[in-house]
Amino acid sequence: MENITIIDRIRDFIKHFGWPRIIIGLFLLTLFVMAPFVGVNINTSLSDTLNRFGMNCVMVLAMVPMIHSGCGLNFGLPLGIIAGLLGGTLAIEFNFIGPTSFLMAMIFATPFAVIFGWGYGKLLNKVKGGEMMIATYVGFSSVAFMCMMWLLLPYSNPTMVWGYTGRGLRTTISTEGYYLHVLNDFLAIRIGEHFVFPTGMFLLFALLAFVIWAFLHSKKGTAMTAVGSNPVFARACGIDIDKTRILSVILSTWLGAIGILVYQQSFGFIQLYMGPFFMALPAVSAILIGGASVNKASITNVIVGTFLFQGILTMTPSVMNSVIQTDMSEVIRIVVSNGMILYALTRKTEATR
Amino acid sequence: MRINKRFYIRAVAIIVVILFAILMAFVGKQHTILLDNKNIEVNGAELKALSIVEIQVDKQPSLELAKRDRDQALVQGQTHTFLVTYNDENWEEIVLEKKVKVPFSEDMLIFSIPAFINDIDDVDSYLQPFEIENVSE
Amino acid sequence: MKKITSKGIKSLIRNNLVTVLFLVICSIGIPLSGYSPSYLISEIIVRLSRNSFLILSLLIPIMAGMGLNFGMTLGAMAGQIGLIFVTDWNVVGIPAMVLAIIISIPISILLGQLCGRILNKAKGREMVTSYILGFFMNGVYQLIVLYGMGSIIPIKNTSLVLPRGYGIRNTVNLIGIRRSLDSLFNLSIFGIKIPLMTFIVIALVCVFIVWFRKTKLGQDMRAVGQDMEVAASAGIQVEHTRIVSIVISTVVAGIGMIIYLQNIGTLNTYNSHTQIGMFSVAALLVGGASVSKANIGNVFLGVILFHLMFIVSPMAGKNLIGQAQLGEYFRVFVSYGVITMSLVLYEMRKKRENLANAEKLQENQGALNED
Amino acid sequence: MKDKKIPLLEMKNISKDFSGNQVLNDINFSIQKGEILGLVGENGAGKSTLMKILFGMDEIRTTGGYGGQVIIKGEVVNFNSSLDALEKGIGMVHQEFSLLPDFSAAENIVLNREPLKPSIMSELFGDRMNSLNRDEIDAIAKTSIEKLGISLDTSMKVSSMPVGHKQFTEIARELSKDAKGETNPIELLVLDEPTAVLSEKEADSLLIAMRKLAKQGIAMIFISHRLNEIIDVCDTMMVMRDGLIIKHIPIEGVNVQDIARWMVGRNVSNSSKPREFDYTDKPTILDIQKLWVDMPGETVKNVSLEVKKGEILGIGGMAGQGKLGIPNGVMGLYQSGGKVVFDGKELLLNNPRSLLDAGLAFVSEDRRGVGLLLDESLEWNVAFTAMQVQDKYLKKYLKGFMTWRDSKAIEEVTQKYIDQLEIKCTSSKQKAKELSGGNQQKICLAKAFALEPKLLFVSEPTRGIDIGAKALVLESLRKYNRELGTTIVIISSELEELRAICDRIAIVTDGKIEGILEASKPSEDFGLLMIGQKVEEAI
Repeated sequence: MENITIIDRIRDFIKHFGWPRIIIGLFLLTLFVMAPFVGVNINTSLSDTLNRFGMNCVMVLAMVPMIHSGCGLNFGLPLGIIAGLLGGTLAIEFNFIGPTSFLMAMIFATPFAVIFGWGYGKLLNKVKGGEMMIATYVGFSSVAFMCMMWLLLPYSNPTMVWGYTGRGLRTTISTEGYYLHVLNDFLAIRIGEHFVFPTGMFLLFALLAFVIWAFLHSKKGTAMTAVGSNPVFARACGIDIDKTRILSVILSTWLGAIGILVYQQSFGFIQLYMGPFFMALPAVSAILIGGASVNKASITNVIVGTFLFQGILTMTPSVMNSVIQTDMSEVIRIVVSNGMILYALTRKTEATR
Repeated sequence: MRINKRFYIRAVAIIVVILFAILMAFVGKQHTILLDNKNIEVNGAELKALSIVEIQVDKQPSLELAKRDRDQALVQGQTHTFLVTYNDENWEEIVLEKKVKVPFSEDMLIFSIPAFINDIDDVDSYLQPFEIENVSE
Repeated sequence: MKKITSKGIKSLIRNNLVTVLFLVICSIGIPLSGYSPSYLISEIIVRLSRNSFLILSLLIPIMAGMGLNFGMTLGAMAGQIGLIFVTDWNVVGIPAMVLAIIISIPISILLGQLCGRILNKAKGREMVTSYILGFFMNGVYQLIVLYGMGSIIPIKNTSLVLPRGYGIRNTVNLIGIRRSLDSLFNLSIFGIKIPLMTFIVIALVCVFIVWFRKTKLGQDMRAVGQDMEVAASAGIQVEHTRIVSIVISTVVAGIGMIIYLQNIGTLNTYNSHTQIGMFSVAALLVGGASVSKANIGNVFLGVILFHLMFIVSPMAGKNLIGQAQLGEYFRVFVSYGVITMSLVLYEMRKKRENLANAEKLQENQGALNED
Repeated sequence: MKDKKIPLLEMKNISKDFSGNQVLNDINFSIQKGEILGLVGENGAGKSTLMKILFGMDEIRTTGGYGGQVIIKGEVVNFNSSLDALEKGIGMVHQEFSLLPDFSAAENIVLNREPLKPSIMSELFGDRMNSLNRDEIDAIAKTSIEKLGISLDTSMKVSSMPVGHKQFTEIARELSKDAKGETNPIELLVLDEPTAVLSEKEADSLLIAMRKLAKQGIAMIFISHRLNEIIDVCDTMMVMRDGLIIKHIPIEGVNVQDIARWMVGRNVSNSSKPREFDYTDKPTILDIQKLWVDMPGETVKNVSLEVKKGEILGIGGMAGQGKLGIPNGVMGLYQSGGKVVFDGKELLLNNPRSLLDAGLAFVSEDRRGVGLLLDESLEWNVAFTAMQVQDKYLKKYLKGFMTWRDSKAIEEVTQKYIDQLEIKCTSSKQKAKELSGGNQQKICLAKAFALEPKLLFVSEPTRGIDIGAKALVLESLRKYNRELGTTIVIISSELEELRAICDRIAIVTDGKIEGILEASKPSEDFGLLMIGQKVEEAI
């Protein structure tokens, strides 16, 4: 009996965890094990991984509300990112500096995120069943639309606009002097020469994750889960499905906005124009690697997925470079991330609809 | 039986397509032929370059080469006509014409005019594969 | 005689909103750009010859009810691989194109099979799946072309290979086949060059598609496209039919890509194919097609309108605001916007049809109440 | 003369059970060439299972096959699919149209059997590259339509046809199936409620067509709920009930009343005694006026109904007549219109929330689709509606600005109902999809009970659950009504079940209330109502 249970347990674990995740996890583990042998500093790698985890996890978290309400994977993340970009550029435009600028960026971004999310949610309600494809193109067209706007909007802060014409924003804007590393350096823990733990970033993520977690335990949050799990059931229980979905889209959009600000403060630059174009795909595949499906996701999925995905992204260039003298990380990234999305899309979603 | 017939038809069709592809490769293969008017040594004998010579490959416009000149012609296919016109010591105009088959696998060949005039039938003496030394960038 | 009523016009506009919108954009943009009509016409003819073939590849999956085949980029990749090989072998001219096509076809068939099988597993969300599949296969393509070629797959032409010794360079010069099809038979009317041979080839595909609709397979595809269950219960092999439709589409896209690139003259090894799917889809939708319905007329109308916008918008932007960049962003925005709008309209129409029944009952009830 | 001896089709000792549940028991009958056999019976009498056996459907094989023999012209057969059956000349016309809307009638008739013109391409790419032979397609379609003796434009698209023509197209398709000579000509045609969707005139022309076919020697099994049609067109008729053949007789001399009685009549074995409840002096709690509901397959056209406070009202009727549409429409799950007054207030239709707020609750017939969150725990399923509608099981913070699921209260209430309704589960945290049908049904009831409604709609409470669970479910409903005085409206296809538990029963036919009778009335009265025959003493 005991033997069988252990085997069963392993099988259960595999079934629960899913082969792709196990393979990716083992791959990452191999990379970490190999790292010291090929002369890659494990402390730097770990520190990089954590840093990139912190940079990206909020954007991955932005997937959760929409998946919960049954809107599918949020391929329209660029919309949220644009709200964040507006917030960030406005904070710089008004010359807020230091930590205040980050706070102001978040505050400025919020109304945009709410308005965009509301419209986006309205649109998605009109196209139930076809959300993902339309979300993708809403993201793309909003990015393209904002390309025009970045040229036209009357920004004037000389750190942001093109020097020679005096109008139109630059493609990349440095956050130095504004909110560069405000979270990274907040209570940062330094261990040795190469290892830095970006505490502030993790605290903010923890806070946001807690808010989402708490929200999902409230009455509205419970309703949201039910809408995603079985919309007909939810409707029969008197829940306004459309409103719930819009709320989830607004939440996702807002988290996307905050996510890009967190990303920028660590990355050091605001990337405008086509910058946000393909930002949705890494976030989508990260949460799927973390174990989410098209209509089920949890905070754990976010953490596991972001760690695995960003870990691979950090480790492959350094380790693979040392081993085979070739930088195949870009190709591996493309194959892994899109392969994961494909896998999720073609899987008979175990969630019964 | 019907399936058999169909199988044969399909096999033949595939073979035809493959053969056609090979034909296309032969017809479309491009060779660069370097036309060379330099001194050259053939079988121990030194052949002098001509002071001036006119050469026409296929139907392309003819090229005029002075001593130690080198030019190139891009040709497509496997058999090419070389038409060389020059004046001998007596200022008599001599015209030589020859159809030559070019080795398929060679992209670039060198065609030595002095050797051509020397012995029009000894193809190997005047048409030789040419390798560029790899220039690293 | 049908009487044209205002209601009829309204519904005509409503059903062809995207096309009408484009007509408006173009009619504003053309005078703004200041281009001469003959320039525009010659440009349009070039675009027609360049893009029509590619867009025609989208028609057959639509017929089979699989929506817009964003997986046509797979065919484009196959076409590019064919071109890389013929360039390496130093084959030129029309024979080179034919050879590239022959090389691309088996690759296209293989990729199409794969795509079809994957899409069969994702019924109901074919479009987003084929779209992601395009990205995924781009990774595989890079693996082969950037790492495999020159190391595992022999490439002897050093001018093709990156300095490090393997992998194809970012741009491949297709000087050998450049315009070889376009300039085969040239016709010139009022100084406007018409690449007659290319149009003959395109016409042949159109004939193929028309003929294909009349075959048993075409009929099966239409049946599968309307209702998979009914088709299956009549004994039609639904899954196989769907795979075949994708295979055909991929093969046509591969050939289309070769025709497209012979016109352009250079191959951007890692970029050419990525945009193709999006532009082709957008053009088709502009021509009045929808996710479930498209015909040959949509293709040509779409190419004309879409590319007219594409040609005039940078110049119009420059003349209007003094920034050509703005016009360029505008056309990118419009391309994506068009797809978004068509998809939304399509989904909404689907919903509206579902509501029609309730309206009928309500009318019925109204009649009852009057009794 | 030998032909007469050997029947075209004979089914011998057919029996079938679904995991212990006997649905067919020792069925014996035969049919001769050119005979029209009328097959009638209530829903669940075993008609469709019998037909599935005849056609060798997958469903039968995957559930353990059947007992007995199917004999065609003296030869025992065992079909693996309906295509096999077709080869032997047996075709079926289904109740739901299986037509492609954008194809013409002719294209639909020859679907996947199109005559082809050979082309060179087919040698390379397979037979499917042959092009269609349009002329021959048309010819085939025309011949089979001629057999029916009707006029039908073969080039007309199905989507623009009237319903009757669609039905003819379906039948013509079956008739044309021998056109290529690859199969036997059609000799037996099964028509499953072909007239259900037709107008009277259309139905008449169908009957004429049937007679014409019979003259050509084609035998038919005609399944219908319109008994007049059976009497009009059939040679013999067969009544099934509870998996048995009750009657198999020539049609002569049979009248509608007889058939109705045979259909619903049951041996008196009612153990539970009828309820004693006087509803006449009670106030009206729910007043439905001129309700229409657009529920696919269960369209309600014009229903007016009064429900008295504290009673248990049954709504019965044949499948597809609209009885299920009533609760679904009232509760706002399908587009509906009309006027509904509850407890003196007019309700806002198409808005489930306002109806739940008013104190109505609904246990849906579609447990898996509407009734449950299959992927969530039992606790969620039981508590969810009450939480959302009535703010139960919530902790409130910051003056109600923040709410929090009270998992303890949720667990308690779930456990209460698990005990009360004897729900078999590992714990209240188990996922709903892991329970059996009967236990899932009990969860649905628990969900409704947790709302403590004033009026409860229960739709098909015993569908697809075993006998033990059935009794328990019904008993718990009765108990709930008795103890709390809750008005209950039960919608069920099983008349006997309704008669056992209800005070009054309304019968719905063709989207309207055909009549309301007290539950104690004899079952043939109900039978008559179901087939659209008014009874004088209807209330």
